[in-house]
Amino acid sequence: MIKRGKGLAISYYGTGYGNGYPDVSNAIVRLNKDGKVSIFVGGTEVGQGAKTVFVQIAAETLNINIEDIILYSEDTINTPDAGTAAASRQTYNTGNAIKLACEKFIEELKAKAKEILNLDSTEGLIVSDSNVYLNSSKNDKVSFLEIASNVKNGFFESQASFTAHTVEMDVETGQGEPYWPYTFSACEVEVEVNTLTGIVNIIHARFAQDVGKAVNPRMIEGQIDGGFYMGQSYCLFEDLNIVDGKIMNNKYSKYLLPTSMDTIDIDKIIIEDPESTAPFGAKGIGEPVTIPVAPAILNAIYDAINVRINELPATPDKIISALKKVKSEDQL
Amino acid sequence: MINLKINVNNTDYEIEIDEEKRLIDLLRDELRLTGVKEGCSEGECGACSVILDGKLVNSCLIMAFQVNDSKVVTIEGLSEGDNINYIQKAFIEAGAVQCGYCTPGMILAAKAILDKNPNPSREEIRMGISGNLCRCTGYEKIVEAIELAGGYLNGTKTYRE
Amino acid sequence: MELKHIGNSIDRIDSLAKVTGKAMYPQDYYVDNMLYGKTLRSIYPFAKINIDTREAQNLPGVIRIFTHNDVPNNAHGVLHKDQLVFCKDIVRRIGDPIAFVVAETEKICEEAIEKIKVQYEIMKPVLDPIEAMKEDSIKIHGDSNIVYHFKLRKGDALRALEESYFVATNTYKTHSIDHAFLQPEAGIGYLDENGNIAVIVATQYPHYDREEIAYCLNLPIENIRIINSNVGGAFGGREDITLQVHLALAAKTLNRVIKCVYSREESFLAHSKRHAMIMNYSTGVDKEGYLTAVKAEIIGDTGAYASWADNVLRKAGVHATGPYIVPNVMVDSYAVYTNNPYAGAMRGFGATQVAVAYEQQMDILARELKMSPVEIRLKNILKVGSITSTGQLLNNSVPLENCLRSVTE
Amino acid sequence: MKVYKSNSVEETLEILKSAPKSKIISGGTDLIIELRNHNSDVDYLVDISSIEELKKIEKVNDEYIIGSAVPFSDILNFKFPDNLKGFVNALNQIGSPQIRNRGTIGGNLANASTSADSAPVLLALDAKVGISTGDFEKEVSMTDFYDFIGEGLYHGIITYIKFKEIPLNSYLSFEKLGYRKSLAISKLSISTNITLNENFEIEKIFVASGAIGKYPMREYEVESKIISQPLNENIIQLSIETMKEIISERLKGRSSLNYKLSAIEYVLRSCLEESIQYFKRC
Repeated sequence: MIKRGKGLAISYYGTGYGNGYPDVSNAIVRLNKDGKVSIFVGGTEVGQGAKTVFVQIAAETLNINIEDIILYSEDTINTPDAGTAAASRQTYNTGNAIKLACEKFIEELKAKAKEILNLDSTEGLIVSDSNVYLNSSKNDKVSFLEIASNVKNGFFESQASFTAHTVEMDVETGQGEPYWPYTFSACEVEVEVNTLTGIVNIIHARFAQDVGKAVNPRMIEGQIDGGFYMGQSYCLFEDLNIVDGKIMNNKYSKYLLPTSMDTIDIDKIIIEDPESTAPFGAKGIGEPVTIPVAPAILNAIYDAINVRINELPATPDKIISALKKVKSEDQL
Repeated sequence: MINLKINVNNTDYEIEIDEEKRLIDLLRDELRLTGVKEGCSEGECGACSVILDGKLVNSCLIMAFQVNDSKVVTIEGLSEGDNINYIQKAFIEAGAVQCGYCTPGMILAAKAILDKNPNPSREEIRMGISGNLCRCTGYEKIVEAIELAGGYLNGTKTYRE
Repeated sequence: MELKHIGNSIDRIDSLAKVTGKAMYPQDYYVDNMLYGKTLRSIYPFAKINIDTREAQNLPGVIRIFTHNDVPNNAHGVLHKDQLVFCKDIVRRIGDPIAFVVAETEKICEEAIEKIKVQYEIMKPVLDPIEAMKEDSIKIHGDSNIVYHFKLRKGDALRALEESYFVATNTYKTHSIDHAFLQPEAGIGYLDENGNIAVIVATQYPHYDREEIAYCLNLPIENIRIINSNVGGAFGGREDITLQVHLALAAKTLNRVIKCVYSREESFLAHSKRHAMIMNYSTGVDKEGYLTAVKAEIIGDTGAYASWADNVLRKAGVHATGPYIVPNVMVDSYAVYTNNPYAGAMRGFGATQVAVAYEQQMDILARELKMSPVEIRLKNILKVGSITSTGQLLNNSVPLENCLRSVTE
Repeated sequence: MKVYKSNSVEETLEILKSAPKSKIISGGTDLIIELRNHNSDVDYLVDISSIEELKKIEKVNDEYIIGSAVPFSDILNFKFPDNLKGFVNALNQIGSPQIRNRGTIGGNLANASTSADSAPVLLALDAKVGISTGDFEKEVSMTDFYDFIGEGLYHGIITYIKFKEIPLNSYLSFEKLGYRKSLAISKLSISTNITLNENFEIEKIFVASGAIGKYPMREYEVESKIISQPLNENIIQLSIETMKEIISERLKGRSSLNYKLSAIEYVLRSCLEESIQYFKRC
């Protein structure tokens, strides 16, 4: 009645719009009057953690405190276009744009510091903790605040644009370099299938996600949890039930999403292998964390009951009719 | 229109409201307590959860006139300014927040759990938030947050500096 | 290089606002004397329509009813401008917007919608993508229902399959699903202090919304401003236009603040879905368990509108062979119009659907060869220096083996 | 629409009589959805959730008496003996914590849904339902309840539900099948109430089902086949076969038939095996 099975699936995912479609993110870094730094970028926080990632990348590049960065990402009136928050492209594309803008900004700061400190070169200047120092003598320094007070007209700011490298594929053969970078995932689940009710319980799950470099490990874990959830839900629960073009399950009482009692804790493994074209090696993972889940569950179901579910969703009634079909075929 | 008296987040109100309005309409449209979220309007998602006379309820499934002389706590009642309570703290620290739309309801569900039992098991926590849907987190970090909050409450954990 | 901030699990910078209930989503904005808007939508999947708003317009409290007559450029869409701000004489799916009522209260909006007369001349809908692909099918847009066809060719897949030790041939079907983000669509339209049209909305791509509004209303983009509030989940479902143009049009015409909030049911009707796919796969393997060839035909039902269909079916096609080295490949993926709910972006963008097929195929091959699922995968996976099915050299970060071993060892 | 928070049963009944399109609201967990979907033509809502006499739960001698407006969570706070575990299980699986905090046992019965989770256990307990209208007060057996109220309960209200405690050699079990573990609508449910004699034979048996007919109902055929028999694997099988025949007949032509035919085996077996476990412990 209760059968156990294990299932494995691996997958990969090419980041971005791809195929030579212009995949551009822009960012602006500006020095505020109070010595803090504003980042202006049109990338959207949809819950994935983009804002936090942007700030971490900026803080790292500028070598300043998180609290000294003010992020503006909501209003088109003051933010440059950073593309869509989709295709797992914000960390990679917009992250790169922010990093580039911050690097330019550092050069601008050094040039300004050279002027203020009466140096003959920007050589040996380092930026750290909202100050520009001369490496050889810590006394020769100028703070961001002082630089800000030296700005007479307009803004002290830098702007950068990043375009992902992709190439349009050959129309007849599809050969080419459609996406970059690729991100890899693996998932193994163990399930219990009730052969009378068709209910599938996931009793154990492990998920390994290549992240390039983890910007914020806890947020990555949150993405893996959520991606697994959505994969599980896609495979076993959600069903719009479209009949004659009409969505029959058009409310939450009919369109079933798993509750907290239908999910389990997942073993999460973050695999780091920095990607050299990515900001600090970090790849986007928002989508990859969903992809191998459904096939891993389907493979586990097969392992448990020797029945292939070729058609999603694997709802309890579908599993029962698939079992019945196999049974009657066996009897023939 | 009807008149009703209600205490929300320790403030007394006398409100004139349309007979057809629900508790959620009263809280959002009249009192502008927009931390009360509407996600499904049928008691499935729990985003509109509030604590009514000590009990966790869906404010979309209660008519406003029914709550005359009642006491309601919404997410806005848990903190003062940036001075947040231990559950809110735990949610931030455990990374239990993603898009944030389920968060107020989840935190109130957590409060309902912890008000009864400062030492809930993970199973009890999962049961306690099983009327609150979350589409982003897969619930695990939320369960962790409530466990952590329980630790703050029963003294086995101390606040992170 | 020592890193100070990268690699730290710092608290999310938006979490304080979210745990206190202070984070504002579009439905949380209230302005005194604001008006409400509500959309009249098609109830048939394919029909000619005729619309009469006169009676509704006379209802007390109704400010204005917008229809196709009010839109300078009545077309939008992320790739193909095949969607209408308001349908003019034909509806192509259940849920197509026909009119936008602006009134003093939501209740009056609902009453007005009841009073708008829509005459539907019902046509036979095309609901099966395979039927839709046929030459003699009824066409939903233009002269073909095939929006996009992606071809991937490497080596000689047909011959390699013939010569394979074993070939698994199976059909997989995945269904259409909804993003079901917890926050239903909502928005506020108004004119800002400079007279520009401002729309507060939860969107994945504010600059795209700005461009679409500018195009539809025939205004320079400088006159449009999108304020992207907090977004209550998206997953691909907030890439297309839903209420943005309606609100902008109403704000510009009326110079008032207009609010619109979708119910959960309307949210299901309004935004895109995950593409349902039919995937016919033949996967060949040699005696040792090395993949010889993959032949796949992938048909994606994009419903009444294309949205991101080309990119989704392209991504499906490119990823169709899985993270494996496959010497011979023949993939054809198609995006096809039907009168079903329209499909667009959703987490994984076509790559999610094909994994359902290629990973079950791998298990089937493994069982046939009496190999473990791990063993057959290890033999075929992409590594540093591997060439993908599109001929792309992977010369950077490719830790797939590490991922695979981590979950199985 | 008019609304009124009623203070007494009498007052409520008067309103119901004078306002033909009036409707009772208590927990509201079903009614408000109905109103929103415009499925209910109502011009007067009468709230009974504050009427004290409907909010009591008590044990009088060997009888549990539960006011119709008692929310499920309050019932669950009441101590029930071990052999009424099925009752507690049924209530614990209703909706979600929020729904259980508002939804009432009276409401669960009054809307006459075939999926009502509390109905099979109340049927298996041979519970009685107190009904008051302006004209009469009546105690209706659960087995007659659905016929009595027909399509709905007009001009009357349920005032209480009562059932007797069961002896130590009896056990009430309940099993529900839903597609989720919370917020689940019952696809199929069974409750059994079995009394064994000293020879471990079934002395008394109640079997009730949910979601396999227009209303929840007693399954007399199963009861009659297994009464006086020993409670063992053969009897479990016989019960399952009998239930399958009943379902085949009752759901003929329905798309859900095949699924429920399979699932009943699990649901009914779980109830009976749980009962056996109890008797073994005793």
